Amino acid sequence: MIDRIPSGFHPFVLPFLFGMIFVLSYCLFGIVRILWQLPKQDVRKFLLSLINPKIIVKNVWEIFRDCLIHVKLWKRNKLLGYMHSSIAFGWFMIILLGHIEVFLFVPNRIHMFYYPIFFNYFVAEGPDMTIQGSLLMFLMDFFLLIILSGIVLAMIKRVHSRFFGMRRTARPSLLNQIGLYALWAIFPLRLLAESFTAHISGGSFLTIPANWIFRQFLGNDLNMLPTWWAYSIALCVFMCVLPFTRYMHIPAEMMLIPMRNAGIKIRDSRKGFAKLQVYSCPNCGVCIDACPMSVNRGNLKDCTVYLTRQMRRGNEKRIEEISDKCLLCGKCHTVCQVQVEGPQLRIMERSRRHYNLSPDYSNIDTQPLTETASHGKVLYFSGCMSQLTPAIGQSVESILKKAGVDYVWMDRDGGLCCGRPLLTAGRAEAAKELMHKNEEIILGSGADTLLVSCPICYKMFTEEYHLPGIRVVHYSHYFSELVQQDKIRLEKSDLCYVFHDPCELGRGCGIYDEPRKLIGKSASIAEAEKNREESICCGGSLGSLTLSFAQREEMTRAALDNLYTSRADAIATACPLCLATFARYSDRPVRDLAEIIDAQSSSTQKENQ
Amino acid sequence: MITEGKQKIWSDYQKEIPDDHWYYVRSCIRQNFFPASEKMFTEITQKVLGKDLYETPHHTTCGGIAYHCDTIPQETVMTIVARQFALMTEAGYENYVPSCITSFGNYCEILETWHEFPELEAKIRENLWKACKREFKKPKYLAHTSDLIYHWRNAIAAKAKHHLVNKETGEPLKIVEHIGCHYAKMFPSKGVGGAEYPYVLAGMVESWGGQVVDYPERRHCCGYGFRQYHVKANRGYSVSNTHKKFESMEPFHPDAIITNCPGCPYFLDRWQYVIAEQTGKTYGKDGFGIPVFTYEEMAGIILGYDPWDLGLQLHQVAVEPFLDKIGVEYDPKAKYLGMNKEDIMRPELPKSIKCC
Amino acid sequence: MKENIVIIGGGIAGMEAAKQLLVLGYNPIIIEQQDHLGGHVSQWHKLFPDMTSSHELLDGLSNQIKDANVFLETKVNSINALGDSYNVILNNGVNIVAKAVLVASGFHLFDAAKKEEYGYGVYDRVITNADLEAWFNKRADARIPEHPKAVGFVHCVGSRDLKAGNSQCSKVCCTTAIKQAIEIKEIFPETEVYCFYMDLRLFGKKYEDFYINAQRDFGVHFIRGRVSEVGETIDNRVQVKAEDTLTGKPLKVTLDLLVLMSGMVCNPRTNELAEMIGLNIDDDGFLKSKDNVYTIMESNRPGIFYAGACTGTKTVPETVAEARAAVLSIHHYLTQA
Amino acid sequence: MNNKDNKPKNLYEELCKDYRFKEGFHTCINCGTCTAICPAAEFYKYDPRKIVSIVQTRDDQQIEELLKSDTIWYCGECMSCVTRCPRKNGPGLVIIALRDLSARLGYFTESEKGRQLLPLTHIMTGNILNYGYCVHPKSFKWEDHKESGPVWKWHTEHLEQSLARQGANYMGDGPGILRKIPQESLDELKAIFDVTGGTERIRIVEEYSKAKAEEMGMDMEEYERQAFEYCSDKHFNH
Amino acid sequence: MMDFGFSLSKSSTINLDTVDTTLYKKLCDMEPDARICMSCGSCSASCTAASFSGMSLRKVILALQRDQDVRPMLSNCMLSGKCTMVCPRAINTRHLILTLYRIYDR
Repeated sequence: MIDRIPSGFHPFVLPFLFGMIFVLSYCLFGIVRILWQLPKQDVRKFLLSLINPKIIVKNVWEIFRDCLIHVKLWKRNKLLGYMHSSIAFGWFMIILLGHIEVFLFVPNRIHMFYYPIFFNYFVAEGPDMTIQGSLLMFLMDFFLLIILSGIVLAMIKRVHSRFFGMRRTARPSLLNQIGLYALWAIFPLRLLAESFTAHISGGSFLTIPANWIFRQFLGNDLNMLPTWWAYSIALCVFMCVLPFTRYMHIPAEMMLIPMRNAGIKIRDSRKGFAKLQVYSCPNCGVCIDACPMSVNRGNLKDCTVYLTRQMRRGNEKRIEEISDKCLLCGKCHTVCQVQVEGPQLRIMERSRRHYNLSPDYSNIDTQPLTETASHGKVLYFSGCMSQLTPAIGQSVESILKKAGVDYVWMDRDGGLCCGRPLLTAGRAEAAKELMHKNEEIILGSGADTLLVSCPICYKMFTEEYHLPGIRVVHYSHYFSELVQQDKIRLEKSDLCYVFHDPCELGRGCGIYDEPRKLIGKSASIAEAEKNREESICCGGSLGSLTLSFAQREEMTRAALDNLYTSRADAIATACPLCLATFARYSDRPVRDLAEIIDAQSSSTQKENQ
Repeated sequence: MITEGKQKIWSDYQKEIPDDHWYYVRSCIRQNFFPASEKMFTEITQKVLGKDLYETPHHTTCGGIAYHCDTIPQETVMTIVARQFALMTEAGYENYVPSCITSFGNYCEILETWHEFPELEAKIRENLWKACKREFKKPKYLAHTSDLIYHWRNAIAAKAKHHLVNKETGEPLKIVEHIGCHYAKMFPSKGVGGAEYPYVLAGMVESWGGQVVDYPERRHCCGYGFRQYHVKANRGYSVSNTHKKFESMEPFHPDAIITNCPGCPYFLDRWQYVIAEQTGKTYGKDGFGIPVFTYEEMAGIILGYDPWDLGLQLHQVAVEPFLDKIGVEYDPKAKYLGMNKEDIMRPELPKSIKCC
Repeated sequence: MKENIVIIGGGIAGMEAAKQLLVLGYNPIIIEQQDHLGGHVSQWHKLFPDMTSSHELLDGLSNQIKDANVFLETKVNSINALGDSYNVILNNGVNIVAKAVLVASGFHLFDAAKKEEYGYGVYDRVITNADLEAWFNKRADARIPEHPKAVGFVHCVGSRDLKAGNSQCSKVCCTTAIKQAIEIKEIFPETEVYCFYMDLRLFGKKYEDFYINAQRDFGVHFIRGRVSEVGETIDNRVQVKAEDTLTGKPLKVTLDLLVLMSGMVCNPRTNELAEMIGLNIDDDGFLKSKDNVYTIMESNRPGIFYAGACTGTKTVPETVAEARAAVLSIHHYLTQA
Repeated sequence: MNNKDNKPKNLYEELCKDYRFKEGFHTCINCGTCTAICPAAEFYKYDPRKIVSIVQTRDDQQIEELLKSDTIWYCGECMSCVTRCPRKNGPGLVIIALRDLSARLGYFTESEKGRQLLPLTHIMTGNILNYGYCVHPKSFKWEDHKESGPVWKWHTEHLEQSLARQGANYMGDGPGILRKIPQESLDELKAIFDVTGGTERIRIVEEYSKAKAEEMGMDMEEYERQAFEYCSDKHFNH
Repeated sequence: MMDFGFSLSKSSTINLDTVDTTLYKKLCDMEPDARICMSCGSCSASCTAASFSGMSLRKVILALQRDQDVRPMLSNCMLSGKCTMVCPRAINTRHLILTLYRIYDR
């Protein structure tokens, strides 16, 4: 390979250069701004993480895995996964190979950073055709073919999304359409340009035959320049619109991954990390199908993809609507390719709201609660919602008695709220006030274990509370221990349950297996079509501020329909809210985990004594 | 206001009032605050109309106020009342007329309770015998002194020298009535005209040429409330209730208030002074208050008695504008003179409300 | 020859019974005191819960009983047992012998003037539910101002009131009050409407929906407290006092119109009739049925049957259903005898 | 003396023995006609309906709280409520019965308004037993009744002349206004008080008050004066 | 001014002629379901905050119509949402409270 053009320059690279400089400076500016908006300690944390070898490896691996290969998407939908990784990885490889070529053959041009992009125009095939050269040429064509196949799929998806098993996709805006068509144009144009140049620069299995075909009826030399121009212009267009389209997610995600790995959290829905998340949203629309609110084609425009879009547009009215409606079930976060934290974004958005009146619990007397709490080693906290489902507390108590546990039910006659409903409503300060009161009661009780049955409270106690010396344990774990320690014995009934993973327990706390194991020992168990991480919110969630009763009913029914697919006799769950919500419409019995265990357990205390 | 509707109700509540031979018992409060009103009652009954009205020096309080101040048990008040009846029986009378509304209500209530619980009546007879060695018959007729004046209202009108009419314009004066709560609220059938639209005072006013005006808080208590007045700490209750009444009657611009209760005229009169002191507000014309009269005072005025014989000088609210309107002649200089024109000084005049 | 059935009372119960008796081939004879059929319903404008026009309803019924004998402005002078029949003598000299007599003499509206503290007949702006229906029909009543700013409805006037001599609930007043409140709001959308209630007894189909409508769509205010006293202000409006029992505070409001929901009380004429032939009277003053569960239409005398509000407070659909039931009972009685 | 000594087993049953209660309490439907026109509800934190409602629960604990509270002492016994009740109750009568029980059990000393029973008893029974009247010029001091106005100050300063001008027979023999009631009649009143529990009531009120005064660290005069004059804000709505 | 040792006290009667319901009307505009509350008390009965304070949403909605101070009640709400679960009229009580927090202007 030899340099064909002495100056190493042609005006057609200008559009590309312009686009490239624009997008790079935009991103640079963006990065600076995001860092600027982060609190000082977060910036420090982030910068330190960048020199931590472990995190570096992690970052590189995750960027490769998520940004190039789209492993998650593969898992979710092979066709979609292929489409994305073909384009992303293919393009990345083309750029990488371009650099290798420059490095190998014209190392003096390495500083001209358009060279790897337009390599084939600037070089001519030398007489010394090397294995390296032809291998690179082959790889170039290979990856271009891969990309083109991805583009074809993208075109098909655009026309017929069902083909990909997607029911809904986000509707792109005009700029996004321009970006999309520019992206589609880049690679066919590159193919054309390289094909027209292949008789000079050489090529491989794609470009050389194409060159041959074209030469049969076209003067290649004449067409060569315009196609390179077109290629450059397409690149320019794409890069110029990129910051204003969903394709911004490409650079943003590369920033997002290190920042997430550095442990940065969203502190403000409009600044810093949140902004990065918003820009990282690829608008793929996976969250639309996942969202439980989208049942019966309702609330379609209230999913996270629309939240990020409205946040980019600054449509305050819609931002508020979308933020307030969400159930905060967390499923969009789970399915999201770039892990945009839809629920957290919304909670922080709610926190920005100005209220003229603030909660004030200073007049609340916790003395009676403190007194109640100071009698046992194990403190049982049933949570306020369980007062509407008294069977849970009674069953827990019955099991504890059977197991001979020295316990006290601290909120038997009603206790303070754990603070989660306040937190999710964006009232963190008020939540803290309640948390302090609960902390005082719990720490002052002398107990060493806090047993929690409500997953909403459990999440709160494990994540937000500061309870040194106290083991916070979910009842599914605790009961498993009691079984293991042979303090209670479970007997299998001939009922078959399907376990509904409550949002706060599964996606919220990562507890999926313990309840299933316990139920499995007490009855047979079946699985619903969507379960575990994919579990569908019951619709009763306190997360939503605005959903009406009728709207929730639709969601509950849809969630029940999913559970019915298991053909189980009864539904099991482990959340008072799910229990109460399902019980309202279910055609079969709904039981809490504690109820099932209580019914199937017997005490071993007498034998042991 | 549909007058026919009221008249129909009035006609539904007529009680039988014998024309003569009454056994008279006095009122603690009236003797203290409106002594001349009781004087006027005996004057009208005995002298003007020539009726038989008997009073014994041995009768006492009925204990009603002490009872409603919760200071004496029910049996005590009942036995005091039984003693009063015994005095009547001993004097050979069977028509019983108390001067006090609290007493009247007390008697009605006790008679009703005895009627419902005869064992209690027996117990009281026993108590009375034990304590006083007396026996009694229950009165055949029980009326309040205002019932009698109502009964004789036309006879009084026939002898009237003045009418409740504005001398200048010939228009009837606008009079607001205030009925003592214990007159008919407990037993509507015991009052002339019932509990809602009592006619006992309205009848007098109409008969004497005036026009009765109704206002939304007409039925509201003056605020006496027994313990709510007798204990200083509670008097805010008392004045506030009167205030409420005056605020409600203010737009109607009444020329005077007529009452049949012992405490009410005192409270409606004095609280006007207190309200004026505390808020600066007066309810009559030109900084005066609205004069409040007992029915005997009103009768005395139209019969042409000297206002100072009627004890009108003991009102805090000036009565002179009212007297002037009717055209009653009086000697302003004689207002505060004692017996036989003895000079016993004059009261200080308050600044907050115009007085003479 | 067709069997005579005497129906005493030409209200909605009597009319419906006549219609059904005609279908079964009897000869119904309606005796009505007034100069028209339809009873209380004929004075009403619209009926809850469907806002049915009472006049259309009655017109329809009238057309269907053209073949019945109707004596208007007629009273029963006496009624005697005559073997297994009854001899009914009317005040126009007519004598009817019938094997079955249906008493459908209905109810009286409580005389609101008896609740003196409400000032019906004393204060200019106090009317009854019946007066308001009459106004809906004719739009002429000097007591109703052109643009009332505030209107109040007093539930339970003469009902659930031992002092008024009626312990019974009149059943229809709650729903009627809500219906009339909505109608007032439709005519005067800017008017504030207050309903003073003790309990809202909305037991029938669609009644609760009425309530929700009145709250949500018409903004009618419901105040839980029985009106204690009404007074007249200087500008002839009425000042109403009640306790707002839900806040535990006395409450007052000045209104341009106060509508008293007069309840149902027994028809004194019915009691005269009952004495003539020895029918049992219940302690609420209404006729006493054999029992109050299963045989409400049957009296203590064979051949005498009841329908409608002569035995207690009833809604229109209940009355109509009872009339049909009574006709069936009569039919069984006559065919089995 | 101990409150527990004479505490009846069941307060509700005790109330049921009272004739005022028998007459005044039947069944309550919480309609509020009583409160609507109640002069006390107008100015105090007070709702007679709730009193009847509490009594209707027959819950002794609640009744005891009531007997010890200021609540039962707000009523002015005007009996306006009696006229209105659709269930023929007399809330005012129920309150008289409650007050009577509170006095008998000494519960009245537990509340500010209840403690006023001592000065009231002294004024009322003093007037009755000393003069035969409930109100008497000798005990009606202008200093304690400034609201009676300057005219009354003048009247009391020239009491005998003024009363004579009004035609009274003040402290005189025979019938007439403010006559002296003969001693034998006063003796009869005293006998009635002795026989019917009136004297005993005075003793009970004084004894419980004395105990309370000690508890509050006051001498009797100070205690009585405070009961007569002091009014805290807590009774009012604002 | 003479010191009598007592004074006029303010009436506790709710006067609907003069009561200021601006806040209630504003609430109804934003949360029309506020109107269909029937004061059944389910919200208060299930309220987490009620056992520790005077919180009662039923009373809050009523108090707004009577222009009484709702702040002491409202400020104790813990937003636990049980009231929404139990409301027989399916009112989104929790959001109603948040709206009140927002528009409260006394």
